[in-house]
Amino acid sequence: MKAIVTVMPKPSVLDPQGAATAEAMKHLGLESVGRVRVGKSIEIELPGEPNEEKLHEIARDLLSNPVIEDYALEIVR
Amino acid sequence: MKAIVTVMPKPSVLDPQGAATAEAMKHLGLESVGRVRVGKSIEIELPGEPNEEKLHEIARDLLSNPVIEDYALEIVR
Amino acid sequence: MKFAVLRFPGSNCDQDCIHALSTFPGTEADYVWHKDTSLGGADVVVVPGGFSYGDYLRTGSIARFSPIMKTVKEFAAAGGLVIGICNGFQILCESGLLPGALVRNRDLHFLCKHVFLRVEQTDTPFTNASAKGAVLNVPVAHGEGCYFADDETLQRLNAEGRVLVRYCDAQGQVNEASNPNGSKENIAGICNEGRNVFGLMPHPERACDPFLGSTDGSVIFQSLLNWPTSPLRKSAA
Amino acid sequence: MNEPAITPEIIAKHGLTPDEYERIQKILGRDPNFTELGVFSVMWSEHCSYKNSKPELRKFPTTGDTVLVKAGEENAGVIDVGDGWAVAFKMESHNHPSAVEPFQGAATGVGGIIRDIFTMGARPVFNLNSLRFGDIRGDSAEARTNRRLFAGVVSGIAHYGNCIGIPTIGGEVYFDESYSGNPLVNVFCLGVLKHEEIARGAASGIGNPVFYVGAETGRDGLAGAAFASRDLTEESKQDRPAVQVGDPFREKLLLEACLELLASGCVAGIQDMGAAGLTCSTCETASRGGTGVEIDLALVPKRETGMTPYETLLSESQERMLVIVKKGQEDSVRQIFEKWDLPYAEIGTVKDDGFMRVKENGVTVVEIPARSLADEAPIYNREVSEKNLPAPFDAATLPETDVTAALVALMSHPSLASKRWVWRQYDHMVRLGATVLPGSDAAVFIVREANKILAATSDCNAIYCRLDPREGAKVAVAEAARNLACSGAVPLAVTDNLNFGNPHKPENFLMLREAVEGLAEACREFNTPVTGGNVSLYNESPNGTIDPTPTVGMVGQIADIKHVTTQAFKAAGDVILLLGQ
Ligand SMILES: Nc1ncnc2c1ncn2[C@@H]1O[C@H](COP(=O)(O)OP(=O)(O)O)[C@@H](O)[C@H]1O
Repeated sequence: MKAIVTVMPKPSVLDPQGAATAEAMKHLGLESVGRVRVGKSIEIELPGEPNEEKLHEIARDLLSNPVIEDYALEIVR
Repeated sequence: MKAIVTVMPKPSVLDPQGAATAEAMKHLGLESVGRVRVGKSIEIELPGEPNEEKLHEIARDLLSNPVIEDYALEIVR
Repeated sequence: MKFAVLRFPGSNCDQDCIHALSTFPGTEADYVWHKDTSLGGADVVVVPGGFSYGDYLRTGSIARFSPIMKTVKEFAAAGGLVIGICNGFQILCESGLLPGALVRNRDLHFLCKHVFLRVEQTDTPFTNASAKGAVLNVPVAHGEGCYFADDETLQRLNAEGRVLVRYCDAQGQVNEASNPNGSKENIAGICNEGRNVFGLMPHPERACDPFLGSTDGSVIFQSLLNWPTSPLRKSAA
Repeated sequence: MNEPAITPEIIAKHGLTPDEYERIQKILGRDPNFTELGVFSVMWSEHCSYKNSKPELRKFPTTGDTVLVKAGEENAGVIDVGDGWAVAFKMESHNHPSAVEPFQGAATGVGGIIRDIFTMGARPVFNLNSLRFGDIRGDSAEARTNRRLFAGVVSGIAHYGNCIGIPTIGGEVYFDESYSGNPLVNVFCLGVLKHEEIARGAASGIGNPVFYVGAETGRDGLAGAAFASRDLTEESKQDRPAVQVGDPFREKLLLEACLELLASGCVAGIQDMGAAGLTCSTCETASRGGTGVEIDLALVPKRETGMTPYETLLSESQERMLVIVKKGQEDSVRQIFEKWDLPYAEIGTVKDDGFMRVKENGVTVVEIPARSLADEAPIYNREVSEKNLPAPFDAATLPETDVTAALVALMSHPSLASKRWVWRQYDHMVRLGATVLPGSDAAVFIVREANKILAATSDCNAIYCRLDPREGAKVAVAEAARNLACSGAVPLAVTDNLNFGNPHKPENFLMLREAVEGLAEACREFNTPVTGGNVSLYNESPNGTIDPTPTVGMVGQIADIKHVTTQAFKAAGDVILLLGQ
């Protein structure tokens, strides 16, 4: 079993990495690209039954910073 | 329409970030955590019909480093 | 005055802070290990720069869970003086002792150079030895020093006079060209509501020795030393 | 165990010649098993044994009044700087790993050289770096690749050095087509210590326990030392698992823990696991101590499951050390490792039989006389020939040019342009020592703990070396000495990094020999002994061989802060003098 936490910068936060990536994509011939955002994907292997509440707590307090980021938690069985 | 590219360190490659994160999770009370890997999640907005071949090329050449990382591409309609 | 310089795994400006402090008469400075829970009777806590926990995940994100941080929070809540420099500022933001967050520099590169700072407020333990509007030459060295806060927070910071230093040019003009990292409103350092917790990205400890190019950073440490007898203290209180 | 049988192909794949294999059989009095073959192949690679360059390296002056530890004795040389203080410094290359993965290749290069320094008991206080890339101008695929390599290497160096908190205070960058596809990444580290703090990499004291500390061993960097000792070909891309990922945070913990450990007096010997990892550290410590070392691989902390003895022994995972502990002091050692949250294990003991013996769960998998691995590699006197040397330069072939246009062309060449883009990415101010910042002749650094002022520079103009390797090498030493003198310093000693092509080509070996003799002569002239360095051969790509690049790192001392001098003109009205012809 594993949990995947995706952490993305909030829309209002400057994401220079996303902007630079979009530019580079255009250079590589993907002219029609819209906005690009670069975030994190955290894959957590879980030996037992996941404690979802605890995972949310960890995703919120440790893996993301609510001032600048949103997170999504997915459990993969 | 958008494309989401997830880039993860290859299984055999050291992931210091993942290791430090796993340690922190244990301290926060998720004792039974297994291996943790930290990668990137790149969200690309696409105005038109996606050119999947081009997206794969970009994911491979620009967004990931095939020497140490694997990528997965997902198109969200 | 007694200073506690925190040491996290990955702190690397801890020795520099101790050295810089040692050049001021009347100071006593000791390391405090992150696994400890006592500040050893210190008057001021210094959270030094570096890469605590490798800055993995997010700068300062793991350090905030170290045992000593609980003590620091209690100390700050009781009015104790806390200064966070560079990674220390990042840790204070992550811990919620200061609002906002530090994100990746606008141009994505680590940046090490001297910058100018304009002193915005002097009624604080950290800036009282300076003059309002004074321009300080102090170095920065960071990859993630771009200060971000939402509009509401920024408004409050401004209204309450909590932005203590802003990036500026040599003439003291605050403008886009003098913003080294893309920080909102050129913010280089802020304090908390109680004005006893200060975080800044530039390194005052690197600007206390004429052989290192500038001594302008010493005004911050001098302010701390002056504070117990400062006339500004009463008006602030 | 299911080990591959040893065939001529397997032997060749390990870079061993039939003669060398015969020599192995003679040493063992039997055929080696597969793991032992791997052990011999890395220890006898050029990277570890200097089998092609040793006779040349003996030509360097290595002694002097200030030399406390000589070149080749330990991980780095140590030089006296007065008042009981000393400095340890060295340069090392990470060319091939950086060609394959610039960011991690350069980062782990920095990590490696820093370990070499703190292994000596010294606290690392600053770094330099000397870089070579192909041309970065224009929009060709090649230029783009070169830009990617350049940007990747610089951020890799920044990543590692900045994180660990050691300032990178100087260096050099050249761009020339000869390095296209084969960049050079030479990194330098200097540390300070008191005379009595010099640590040795010897396994002494029969019965002393052997500890492993640092990152867990993984499959990364398998046989990188052998990899660094081959040409870069298209096939090298298949070597990709040989790329290692560095963890500067771990190294920072390891650095602090090791210095604390050495200060505690519990250590009998210490050695970092660099190229060839566990293999190299066990047989070298045993050989230096004139002892034997026995370890059990089952006890080694591992990152992956199912690793074979071959993989465990040859892994080049970074940020690991081998520590020989004085018997009875194990608990104090454990306490220090636990304080710094470092994985560690007691993996073996020092023996009196001269063997490197490796077991797995009690079963012997390797049994080789340690000396034969560490000190008895075959030594070759390679053939030299002038036949294929680069054509001599004929000034008459130079086209007529307008001097102004030539000056503009020169000034706009990336090699001459400001390197600010590079050094601003390096934290050059941490440790409060850089009194002359990057941008002048030599970096000047105040070592606070020792109250000493040092200056350091790295130099090599490879174009001169291509035209005349002997004179070019002398010029490199002279330039370094001038850079120091102009900064107010007296040169003390030199470390060097010899970057050359395949030594089996007689013209390459001739250039190597000429350059070494040139360096040696110049170092004698300046009274700057060579304290150590590194040899990187096989610097070739499908485009050809690199220009011979004997990089010189020179360290000097400034007696008085008033002597510190910078490049820039200071005031209107000052007199300008031109010295020399
Ligand atoms: N890779 C580098 N890392 C750090 N500093 C560098 C690097 N390359 C050049 N520098 C610094 O830039 C300045 C100019 O270097 P260089 O152009 O090589 O000058 P010079 O030819 O006078 O030696 C020096 O102070 C040097 O230390």
